[in-house]
Amino acid sequence: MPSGESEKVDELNEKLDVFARDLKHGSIEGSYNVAFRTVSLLRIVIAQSKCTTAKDVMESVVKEGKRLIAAQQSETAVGNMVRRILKIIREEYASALRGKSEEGDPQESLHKMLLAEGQIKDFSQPVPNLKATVLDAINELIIELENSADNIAGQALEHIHANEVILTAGKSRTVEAFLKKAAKKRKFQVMVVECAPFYHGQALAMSLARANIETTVINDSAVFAIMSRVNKVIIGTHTVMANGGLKAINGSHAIALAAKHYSVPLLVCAAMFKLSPKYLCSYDQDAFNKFVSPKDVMNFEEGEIASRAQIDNPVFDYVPPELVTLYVSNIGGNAPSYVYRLLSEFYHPDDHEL
Amino acid sequence: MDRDGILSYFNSLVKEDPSLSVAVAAIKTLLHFLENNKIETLAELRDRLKEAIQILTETDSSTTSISSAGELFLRFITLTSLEHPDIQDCQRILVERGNVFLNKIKNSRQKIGKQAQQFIRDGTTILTHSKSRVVLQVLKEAQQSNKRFHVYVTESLPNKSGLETYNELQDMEIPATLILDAAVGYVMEKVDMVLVGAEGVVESGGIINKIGTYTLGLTAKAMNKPFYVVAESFKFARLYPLNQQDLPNQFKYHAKVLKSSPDLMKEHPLVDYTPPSYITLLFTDLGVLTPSAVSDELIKLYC
Amino acid sequence: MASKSRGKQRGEDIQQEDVFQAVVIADSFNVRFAPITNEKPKSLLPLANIPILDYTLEFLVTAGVQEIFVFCCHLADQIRTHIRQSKWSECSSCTITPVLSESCMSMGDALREIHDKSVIRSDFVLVFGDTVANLRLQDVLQEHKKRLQDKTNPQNKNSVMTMIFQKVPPGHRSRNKEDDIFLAVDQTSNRVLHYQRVREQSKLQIPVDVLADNLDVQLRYDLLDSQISVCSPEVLALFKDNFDYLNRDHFVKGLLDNEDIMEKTIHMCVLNDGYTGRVSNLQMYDTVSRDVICRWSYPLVPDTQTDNQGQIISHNRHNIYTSKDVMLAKGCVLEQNVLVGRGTRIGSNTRITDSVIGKDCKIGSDVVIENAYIWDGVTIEDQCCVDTAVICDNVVVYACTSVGPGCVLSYNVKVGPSVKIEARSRLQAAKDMDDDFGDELTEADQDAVSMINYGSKSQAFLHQPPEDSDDEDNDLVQDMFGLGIQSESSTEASSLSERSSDDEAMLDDEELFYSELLDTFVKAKEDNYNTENLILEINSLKHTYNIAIRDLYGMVMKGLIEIPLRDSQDLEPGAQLANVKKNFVRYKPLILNYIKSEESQLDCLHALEDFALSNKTVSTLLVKLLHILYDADILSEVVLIKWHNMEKEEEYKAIAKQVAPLIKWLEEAEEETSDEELGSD
Amino acid sequence: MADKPEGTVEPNVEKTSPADKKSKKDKKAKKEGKEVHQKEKPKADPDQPQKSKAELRAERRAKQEAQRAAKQEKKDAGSASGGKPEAAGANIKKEASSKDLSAASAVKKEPKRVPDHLKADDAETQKRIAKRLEKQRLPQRTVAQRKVRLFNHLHQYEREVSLTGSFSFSSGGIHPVIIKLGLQYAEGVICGSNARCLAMLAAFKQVIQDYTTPPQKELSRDLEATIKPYISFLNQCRLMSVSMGNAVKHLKHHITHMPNNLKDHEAKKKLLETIDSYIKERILLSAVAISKYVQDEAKIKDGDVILVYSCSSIVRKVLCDAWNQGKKFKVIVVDARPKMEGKEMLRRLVRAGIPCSYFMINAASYAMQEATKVMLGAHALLANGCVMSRVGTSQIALIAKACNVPVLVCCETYKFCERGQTDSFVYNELGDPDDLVFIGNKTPYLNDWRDYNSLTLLNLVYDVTPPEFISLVITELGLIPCTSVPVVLRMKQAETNET
Repeated sequence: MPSGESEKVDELNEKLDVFARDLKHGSIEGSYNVAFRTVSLLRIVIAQSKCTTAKDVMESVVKEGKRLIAAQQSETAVGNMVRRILKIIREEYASALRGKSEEGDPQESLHKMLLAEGQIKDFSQPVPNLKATVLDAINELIIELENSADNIAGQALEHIHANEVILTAGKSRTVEAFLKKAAKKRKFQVMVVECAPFYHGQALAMSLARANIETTVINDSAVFAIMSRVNKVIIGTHTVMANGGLKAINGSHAIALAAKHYSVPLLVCAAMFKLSPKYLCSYDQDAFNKFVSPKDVMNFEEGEIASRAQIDNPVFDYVPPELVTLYVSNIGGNAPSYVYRLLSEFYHPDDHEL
Repeated sequence: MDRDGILSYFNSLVKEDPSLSVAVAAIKTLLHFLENNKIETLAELRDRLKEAIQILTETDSSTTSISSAGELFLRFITLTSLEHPDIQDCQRILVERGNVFLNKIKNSRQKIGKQAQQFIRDGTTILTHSKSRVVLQVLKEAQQSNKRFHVYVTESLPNKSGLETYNELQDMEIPATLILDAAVGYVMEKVDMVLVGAEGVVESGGIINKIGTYTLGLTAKAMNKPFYVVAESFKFARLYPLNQQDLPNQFKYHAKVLKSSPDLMKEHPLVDYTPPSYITLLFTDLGVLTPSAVSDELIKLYC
Repeated sequence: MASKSRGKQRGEDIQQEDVFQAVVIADSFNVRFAPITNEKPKSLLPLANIPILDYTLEFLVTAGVQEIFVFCCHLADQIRTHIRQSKWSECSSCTITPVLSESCMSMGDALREIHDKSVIRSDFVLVFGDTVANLRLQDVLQEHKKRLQDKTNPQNKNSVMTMIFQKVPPGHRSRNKEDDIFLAVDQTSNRVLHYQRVREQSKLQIPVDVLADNLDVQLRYDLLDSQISVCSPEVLALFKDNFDYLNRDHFVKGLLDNEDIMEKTIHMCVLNDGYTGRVSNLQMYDTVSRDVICRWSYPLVPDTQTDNQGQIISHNRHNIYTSKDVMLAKGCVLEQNVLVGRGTRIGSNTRITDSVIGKDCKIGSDVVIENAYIWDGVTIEDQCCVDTAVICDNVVVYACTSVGPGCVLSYNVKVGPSVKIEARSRLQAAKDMDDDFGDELTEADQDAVSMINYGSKSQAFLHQPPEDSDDEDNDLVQDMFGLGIQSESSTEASSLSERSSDDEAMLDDEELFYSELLDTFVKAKEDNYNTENLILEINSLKHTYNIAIRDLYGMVMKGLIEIPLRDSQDLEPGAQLANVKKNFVRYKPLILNYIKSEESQLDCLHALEDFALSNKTVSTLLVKLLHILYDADILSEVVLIKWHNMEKEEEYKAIAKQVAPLIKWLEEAEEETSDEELGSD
Repeated sequence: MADKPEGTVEPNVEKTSPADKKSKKDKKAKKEGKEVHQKEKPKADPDQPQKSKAELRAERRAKQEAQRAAKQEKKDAGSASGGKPEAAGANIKKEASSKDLSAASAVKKEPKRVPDHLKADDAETQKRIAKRLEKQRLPQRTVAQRKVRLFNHLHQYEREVSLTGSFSFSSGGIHPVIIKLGLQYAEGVICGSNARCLAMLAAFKQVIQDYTTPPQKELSRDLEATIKPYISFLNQCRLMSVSMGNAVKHLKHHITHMPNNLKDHEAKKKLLETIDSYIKERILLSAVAISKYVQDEAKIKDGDVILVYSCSSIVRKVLCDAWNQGKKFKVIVVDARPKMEGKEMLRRLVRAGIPCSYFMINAASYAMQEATKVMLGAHALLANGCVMSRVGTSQIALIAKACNVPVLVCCETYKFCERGQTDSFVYNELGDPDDLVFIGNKTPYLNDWRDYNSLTLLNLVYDVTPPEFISLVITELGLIPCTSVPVVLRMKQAETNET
């Protein structure tokens, strides 16, 4: 029944529209949901696409992916997920083609250059039930996403010891789970930086307090003052850059610096979907940061001064890798210097630029 | 094919294409050598090549590159020979793969140029050292994508190679300033990033490069400026220096110097070693790598 | 289907059956933006390089509106085609239907039309097609609905409209005197008790009963009317019933004045979070553009907006927006709050700040651009300087030209090279035709206009603000555009100035103009201008004070006489006369420029009469003066005689007598000449 | 004409100066807090913000009554009133009625002893203080219920609706000027160590004028005795700033060394002169001198981008002077909650015509990228070279160091202080935690924080910046590294001994 078909397509389109719009207006809480919705939408895209060859499938994915990415450049999770799925398709294709699953590393390497063995470059050969296998693989990915937070929280006790003073900033779903998990077994104290002008920190503090964890709210200016008494900093992040740096909530840089100054270890809880193949080369890099309305910094009523002064309200901050001690990801703890390796595991180099 | 044959071939290569990097030239020579020599056993082949490499290292051109290239070539042979025990067709395959390899690395410079672009923004100020063809390539591309940036070039004694760079930049109409080697500390606060080439990239992820690079690294670190290295992957050398002392002498001094002068205290070393901790990123034809990724590469290759 | 899935996503409680509708009035029924709007409807003018209408639509769509009716009159089909081509056409979550009607002349008509079409089924949002906003309409809608449900309080139940306001205290730059409102609100229920545009009255009055029969009344002068309102369907009916409602103000006023009869109430809500702005005139165009550039309207900012070609614009420090393929030459500086559109190239050592530059423009080198709004395909050559101006598509500004504050260069205008465009002049590429607004212009006036020199390669004509009802707003707005920016802080003062009732305004306008004129002459004398410039000065003066050309003649003459007299008061008449004569000789070209036609001469004579009455010395010298003028061929004897023979009021009799000899002499002279003519045959 | 209607018909346009606007906000916040823990009602009424002034006032009055009543009871209950029911929070150290009094007494004992206001956790001190307070018939403040553990040694009070609630007309004989001043401190109407110091000196001048030595008493003794309770009262309202401390020290020194043979009016005249000269030389002139140094040493050059934090009077002066000298530079104002003093700074700089940009402290490292210099004010310079200043200053300095931007501190020498201090914990001031609750036009998350025993809010007022972050201190004596503070102190010591 074609009518049903077309309706399906419309519905999908509409979903994509809405998602794109929500992205644009930042009305989605937390990059987990972003990633999740991206994957599930792209899953539908693939499911509905009639094309048989891997090439076409990949193209359609890229097309929709680009559209979503354009909606909100700074939401890296979208791009990451698109790349993940492309990788999946490539692998499934390769394995289907060669009969054996192509072992891990798609990166170029001297070794390969010497042995003159090339990558599969053409994906146009039709493969029978490619779609099915791909969809399965994507389901696995979805499951991975769902469990990521728990996996990370699971490692809590490895990192938090008895009555520590832990400092965290903003409201990261992962960190919240992490701390609460730890609190089941151990007693410790948490300092929460409120993170004006969004005040997610206060929200976190509330929920921790409800979970009966001894919590103190401090404002952003007190970080350095308090840091000398903190013995672990645990923060979430929005993105892990390719060089192991962080794109995290505003103010993280100051926190990281303070931690460095008092040589307090800085742990970053980040699920793997936050890993981006992009590098940061300058603070003013395009599409790195996100600038929202200055109304949070200064009310519009006060525009009389505002009109004569530049008022910016950046959302993110860059933390260079040397300030990070450890990443706690859903696949275990890693040093920042290892991130590049993870990259080559999750993404295909050809997909870095979509 | 004897010593002179090798040398003459090598020198002719270098002469006819100055933009050709020494390492490539070396590999070409070795391939050439391989083709025109009749060899019975694998062992013999190895020994002969070793000699050849030895000979090449005694030329005045950068020992580091040559020896790294040599290493690579030997490795290349062992890898192939594993697959093809029979020496004859092994040799054949070696030759053709060799050429494939050469083709691959020919456009590695362009690759690097592309990758580096995202790191050069409009209005950047760049400090570079001595002369590196790759660096020039990068800057050229940046210029072509009409970015506006300024370059400081160290004059880089003793051979004033910085001056050449400066002139080339002038020809490309890239605004540049020539500075004293001693002025590095002075300009560093004006600079947004340091961009240098490398003669060799060692297993630690550090680099061996024209003397003075280490100083750049130190100052850049002190002022929290990014320190980027551009290097083709065939410059990866299987070597793990601990510090400057630990660098083998034939890297640090010309062969003839080593022969002639008894005490090296009075000689200027040509290169120094910059440890990985001072390097932010390396742009290679294998992609943008962190220092630790380099050792990974080498491990994959040699172990 | 659609709405359901959205419902899921946005967790809003709209039931299936009532769709969330909106009516967009894509026309403001005035000529604020003339002459620009003669060729393009206002709602399609680019704001930060994107048609204003797109902002409005974007805002509505994201607010979850499912059905939008865009009502367009002036140049309707342009709007329709725009909507067809824009991304909205395939927007699945919302249907946009343009409603065309060239005929209707006011918002009231528009709403009546819509009512006749009977497409509105439930509560709807009423906005203008020139609104930029990012508030959460859903909340307001819910509030409105809640009110209607509320059984306890009839006043709530009878509410037909919820107006949305933004808190903008006096002195704020987005306050403009047009939308300067004052209202009385019932604090607890947010019911509007009194609503008044301050501009119209010189003082604020509140009906006593408002204060009498409400408990806690809040009087607010700190609000900006966003002109966005959530309405119940009745609103349309009401408009239908009383067709004297031309716009929403009438509606509101009408409802409030006889609330008790109609038993309808109006409520309001003040945004505590969110932004609204209306491009109601040039000043607001400027302000809103800035707000967009400074991201107050986030997420409706250039780097998230993609026009139908899907251009990606990147945002950098100091709110510099550039798209990928912009060519910036070495040493050109984009200081702050600058937006540069696709494919534009900017020359070296050019300085740009607080400006918007459209697509495919060519800006030369050593150019200075401040506060300017430059649209697509504009060319500005080297060493120009543009300050606080709107420059429309395909305008060419030749080298070394400076465009003064408040200027508007309409489509395809060419100016320069090396001239100075007077502040606040509105130029267009073609002469004013006798179009639907703006009367036939006296050809003298035309000449006067065309006399003004806009440079050798220029193709530009001064736009005559049409002489119809709202024209004094019109150039009131016009000079506010300039002022608006130059002294944001002094909005207070400027709003102060315009309170005085109109006729007064006209009066002291004239005086003001005259004094200005005198100053100009003096100045001209000091650093002796060439006549062209002087004429330029005078004309621009004329336009700023909006003086009828005929008055101008008199005044110029008067001025030319008064100056020398003033200089030589203490001298004896002879010397004075000499002085005046000198002056006449000096300014002959000027005078000739203005006083050619017969009636212009008459005008000038009448002016002289009056002057003579008022001024002793003049009256004594009058005859001589006339003689001089006659000798200088400024006044033809014919006219003089005609003038003399006109029957006169009492007070002029004296003068008539005084000049009688001269006239006599003239007549004789005439006869002689005519004789000669006969003889010559 | 335009503003007339506004003035008359429009009560709720904010025309109030930012200062009292702020204090109004505070009151709101506080009220929420209060309601919560008086009648254990979790919700503070939501429509708080809409209240008209009138309402607020009414409410306030009501509250005052309640407060008085409460106080009365407490008095009756006697000193055992400390163990409050809701004080049973796990993290709260039970303190026997912690009454307070502070630095006042710490003044004359030169041999170093820990000042009382750092020993809120020591029962001994508390008792002694309590007695003294009784003696001076001063009101006692209710101690905060919930303190951050690390800061138990510091005093933290609930914000009183009226500090003077318990004053009967006869009581205390505290001079009205002082009471007024105290309240202004408490409400934060006067803040900034310079302003506070000036206000205090002005007040004392008034006091001295109105003072007459009682028969057969010596001015030098008696006057000091009279001043003492005043000072402790001020201290109650808000902890004295170092600047004030020094000023008081100076004043007392002069009072005590007043020759007894002088007549009353002469003595008073003399004192007034000393105060005047103190104000002139130590505060006003040194500000001028500092700004002059900045000009002369060309520490502000054309094209500079100067980052400033919060609102320091001296920095503002320096900047404005430089601008008026025709220097062309930009200023980045960085600001932080809860006080948002930076806005005032911004407002004034913009008025002066200086091109500014404005950031929250979170964005500091973004802003720092383009800064060429950082210029900070100071609350005090400590003997070990640390700078004590508005909380956040150290953070700015830290970031500046990371981006290698030089950090300049402007500080008059009368703010130097013998204390040496290594962290921001030992000696600090705790602001009202409820200030953190109010978050602009968002709905606050922490409205009912008091219901959760495990939740505490920390509102530090000062922090300490280690010397290694500071490139330069500009004082009226010239440009010095902050390590040479002790040297300056020694010099000053010498001076005072001479006089």
